[in-house]
Amino acid sequence: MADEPKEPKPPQVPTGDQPASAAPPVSPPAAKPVGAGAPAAPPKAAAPAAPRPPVVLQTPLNNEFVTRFRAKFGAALLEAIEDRKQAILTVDRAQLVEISLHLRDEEKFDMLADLTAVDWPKREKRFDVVLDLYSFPKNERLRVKVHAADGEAVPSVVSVWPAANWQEREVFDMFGIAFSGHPDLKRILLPDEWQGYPLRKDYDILQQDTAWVRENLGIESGQ
Amino acid sequence: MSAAIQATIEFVKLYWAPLLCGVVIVAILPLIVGYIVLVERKLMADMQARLGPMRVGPHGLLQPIADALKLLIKEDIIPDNADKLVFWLAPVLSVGAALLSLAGLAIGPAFQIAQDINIGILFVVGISALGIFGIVLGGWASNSHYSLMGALRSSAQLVSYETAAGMALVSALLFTGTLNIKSIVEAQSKEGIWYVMLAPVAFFTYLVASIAETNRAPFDLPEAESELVAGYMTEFSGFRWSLYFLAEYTNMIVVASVATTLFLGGWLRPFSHVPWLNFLDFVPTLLMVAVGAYCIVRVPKQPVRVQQMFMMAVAGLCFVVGLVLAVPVLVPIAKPFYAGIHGGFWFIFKVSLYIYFFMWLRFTIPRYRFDQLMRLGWHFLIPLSIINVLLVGVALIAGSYFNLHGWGLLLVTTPAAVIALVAALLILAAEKEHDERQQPNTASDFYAG
Amino acid sequence: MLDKVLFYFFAAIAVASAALMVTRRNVVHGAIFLITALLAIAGIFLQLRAEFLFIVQIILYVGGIMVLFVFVIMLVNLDVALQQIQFARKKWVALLVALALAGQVGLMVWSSGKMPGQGLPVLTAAAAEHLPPNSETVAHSLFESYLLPFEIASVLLLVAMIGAVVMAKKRT
Amino acid sequence: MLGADELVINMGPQHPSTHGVLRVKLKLDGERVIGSECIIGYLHRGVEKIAENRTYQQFAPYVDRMDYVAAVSSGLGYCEAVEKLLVVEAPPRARVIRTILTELQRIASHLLWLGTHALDIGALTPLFYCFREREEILKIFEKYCGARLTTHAFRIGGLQYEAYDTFEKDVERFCKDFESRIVEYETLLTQNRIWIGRTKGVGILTAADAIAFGVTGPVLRASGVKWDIRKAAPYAAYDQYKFEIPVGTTGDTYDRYLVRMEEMRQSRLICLQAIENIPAGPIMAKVGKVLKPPPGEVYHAIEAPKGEIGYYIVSDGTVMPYRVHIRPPSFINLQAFDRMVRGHLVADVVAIIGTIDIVLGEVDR
Repeated sequence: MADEPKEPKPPQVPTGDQPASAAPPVSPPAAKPVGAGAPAAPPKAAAPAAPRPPVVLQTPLNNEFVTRFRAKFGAALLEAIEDRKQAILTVDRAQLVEISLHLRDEEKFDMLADLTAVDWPKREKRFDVVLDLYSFPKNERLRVKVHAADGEAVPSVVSVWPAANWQEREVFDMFGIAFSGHPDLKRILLPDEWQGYPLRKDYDILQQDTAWVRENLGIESGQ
Repeated sequence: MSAAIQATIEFVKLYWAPLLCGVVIVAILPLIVGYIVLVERKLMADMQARLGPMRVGPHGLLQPIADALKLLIKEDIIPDNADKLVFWLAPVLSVGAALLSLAGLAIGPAFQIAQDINIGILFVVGISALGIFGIVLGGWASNSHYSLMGALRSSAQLVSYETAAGMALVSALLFTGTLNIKSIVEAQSKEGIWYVMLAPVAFFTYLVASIAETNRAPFDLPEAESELVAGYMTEFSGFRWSLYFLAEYTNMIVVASVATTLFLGGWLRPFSHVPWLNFLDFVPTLLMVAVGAYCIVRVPKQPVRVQQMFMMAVAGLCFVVGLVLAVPVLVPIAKPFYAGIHGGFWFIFKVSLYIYFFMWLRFTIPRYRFDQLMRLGWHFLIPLSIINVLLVGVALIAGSYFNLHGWGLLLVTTPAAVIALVAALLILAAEKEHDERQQPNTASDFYAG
Repeated sequence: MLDKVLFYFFAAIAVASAALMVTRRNVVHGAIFLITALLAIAGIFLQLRAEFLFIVQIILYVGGIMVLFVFVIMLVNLDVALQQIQFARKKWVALLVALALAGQVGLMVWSSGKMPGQGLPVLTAAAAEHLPPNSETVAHSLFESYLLPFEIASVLLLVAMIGAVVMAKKRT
Repeated sequence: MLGADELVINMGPQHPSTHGVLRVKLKLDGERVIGSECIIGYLHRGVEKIAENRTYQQFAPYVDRMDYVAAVSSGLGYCEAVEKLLVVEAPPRARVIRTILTELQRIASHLLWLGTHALDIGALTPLFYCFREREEILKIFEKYCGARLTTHAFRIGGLQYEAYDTFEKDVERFCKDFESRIVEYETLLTQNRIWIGRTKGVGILTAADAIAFGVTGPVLRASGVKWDIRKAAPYAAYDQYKFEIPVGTTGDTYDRYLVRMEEMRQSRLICLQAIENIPAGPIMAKVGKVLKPPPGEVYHAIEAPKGEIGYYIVSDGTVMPYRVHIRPPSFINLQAFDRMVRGHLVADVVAIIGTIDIVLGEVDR
């Protein structure tokens, strides 16, 4: 899986052998995208058995919420799209904490469901740090992304959502992304002395810290 | 030199019977304990919808022997930083105290190792309390936090509950006026009523305290496996571990025997002084015959020939015991053996019931937390037992004023028990109120559905 | 004969373990030897046909006080205690006092029977069967002859106990 | 050794009641806990890295190995997430059968929790009663797909196996029996003074704390937040069935116990409703042999027995996922452990570990 990863962002036509009868849209949506019903989602694969129509899965997101958000943060909002009816905001790394506070307090995204990262080694800023937010009062989900280059620290959101604590540690553990302001940033799943960051794309699946294994487990890693 | 030999011979001449008894008890006690464990496992299995040990011998009947062998040949592990001397001494102390305290017990009028020692019951209680040192020192010597915490819990628990148990014993001893075990049972025979009827609250207190003293569930905190791994036994393995186990079960036998002697009429048959109930003498025989018959019925169900033979043998044993129990009742010549044989039967029967109750509790209820255990001891059992001693004393004075005996004593002791019961309820209510005041109100209506 | 053997047996254990108790550096070992000494003394009581004293010795001293001792000892950090020098000072004072005590006891033993009215009383042993049951005897003297002192002593102990509880509570 | 000052004690990774290889460093003052740290990772297998080197179908069995006591639920989450990525939907019949199996799995998982939790608190017997019923569920799984624990029951796009002949009858019989069995457990525990003493007021987690820590599932609901993905964003066939979401009030261990007991009852009701009317039709949507989802990403969460299990899958249009991230409920819920355990006694620690209901396979992945 080392071949060139493509950017998922620009809306494009799927090239896989998408089944023709994928007609019914995913129903019911797991969570409404923010302000569903906005000018998103053009008709998808309407005609069954017809020669594969162009399916646009990623569309720009432009609704009330985004307008509000843009009014508040302006240039900090780098991109707002909708992918498979799930809202995704890409924001400026520097302002992540303020944005998070705003989202938590004003927009009521009170739970951080998930925090992870994706590695795009070909890109200039290779990491996406992905936050999945959920709002109990609105029953909506929102994905927030920031870009970070190797070695760049991402502001920690532990002060906003304590739930981020272990998840940021895990991202640090697996990708080597530092989180500035994290109370206790150290490895969580791997041993403290482990060398390397396994979920980076340039870390092969067979690769491991053989020195550590030999020293601590007393065995040859066998790889 | 010849004087010394002379003295030894003299000594042996005088004391051969108790010596022999002692040797026999020490020799067969591990076996008895092994079978108590088997019975416990079988009962537990029955209550938990499973079979229990089934592999070694028919219905797992040889399991204890296999277990004992396994424990004997296991590697003896002593932790590196352990205090070797104390580590070695601790289990021996535990088991020694437990075995020694057996000496004071009387199983029937004929069998007692320490003949007529006039502090009988005190001897048993006092010596068995020494077993605590085995636990405390063992926990300390292991040099492990879990062990030490187990040991600390254990000593705190034992000291607390000893008081309650002692007070309960005092309530019963007020009736007898003697500490001698035989005299206690004889007093119950003379009164024609067991002290469990006269001092029910004391019996209850003793029951609870004795469970705590033997570290059995729900008070098995010193060895609470889910918290402290195995408490003071964590670092012990193999034979040392089995010594602790032996001590624990021997202690169960001891407390059950004390309770039987003091509260349940020792070796007396139920209603032993009522002539028209003499047919109860056939109950032991019938019981044994019934067990034997059940075994016979089960024989065809056994898969292997050896197991069938074994089952037959067990049935035969039951019949023989039944016969032995029947002879003193039926044959006039054998009458002199009646007290010994039937006394032994009833004593063992009552002790078994008491131990069965222990086991039943263990399978049924969860474990107390340490603070709850201490509170139960200090805030409930000890006050209750002290109040009960006072009430029983008053009842006894009233009884002697009205010249009441036997069942008549119930007239004064029942009100005393009722008052004690009310006191218990009051204590519990006060505790509950205290709890509720302590409980912080943490309910939050944030996002409440 | 048997009595003598038993006596010397227990006495030897008592003396030896008392000496070991003082000389051990390890506090827990010291406690174990103290327990042994107390048990040996209990054995001597039993050999003297004083069962009640025997059991009281065991229940109170061994089963009660020593359990608390060991309990407290285990809470103490032993490594720290081991590093502290325990027998350094006042060695000579102690030796002097010990010698004086030994001399006094020796004098008493040596003078027994020599001076009338002094020294060890010479007891005549009663046959074991004729001894009155001694728990009853103790009870009679405690609750009949010396009831008032007994009660006063119990009240005193109660006061001490409550005082200890109050003092301990204040600190936390 | 036990000085007046604090004592650090290590619970695990080898300990009878840390439910696996969890290691907890406890800072104690006497027996009172004044601080704790969970050390995890002993069971880390690099599931997310493996995912990037397997095709979508090949990876499906791996998710069963995370929460191995609720493999069906994890599998459902993964399959639905990939279906969403492919923009396909499983046929109605498959959805209903999925619902039934997932609810049975929820009961099985809760039963295992109940048994071990009760065992931690010292009640020996409920464990065996729970396993007796769990066995019935596992038998149904076995008859359905041949496996009992790591079932791999579903496929992307639907099901591989048709429900076997007596499937409905088996489920119905189980549900009928199970009603009285829950009463049996409750008789042993719910009103038991010791049980109440050990669980009431222990490990309180307020609703605000629960949300802040991202806690989900029964733990969140016991804190008084009425939220369940089955209702909030229905998946499989949950929108067709009536059921209640039990909530607690104080968020203590006892409430979590009650919530899970009630959840088992509700799951039973869902199963009964579902088997009444299993629609006919195909069980597999048309998804070719080679799955190449269009580029893009999707986050799909379902309500697993332990909480929200989410799959964040990024596709680059090839046969292997570009990135799979799993949001494991146990992992996130375990974060609240420190908050719950402070000020309690050592004995409560095991009660609290038990009540969070963690599976280390899922915590460590």
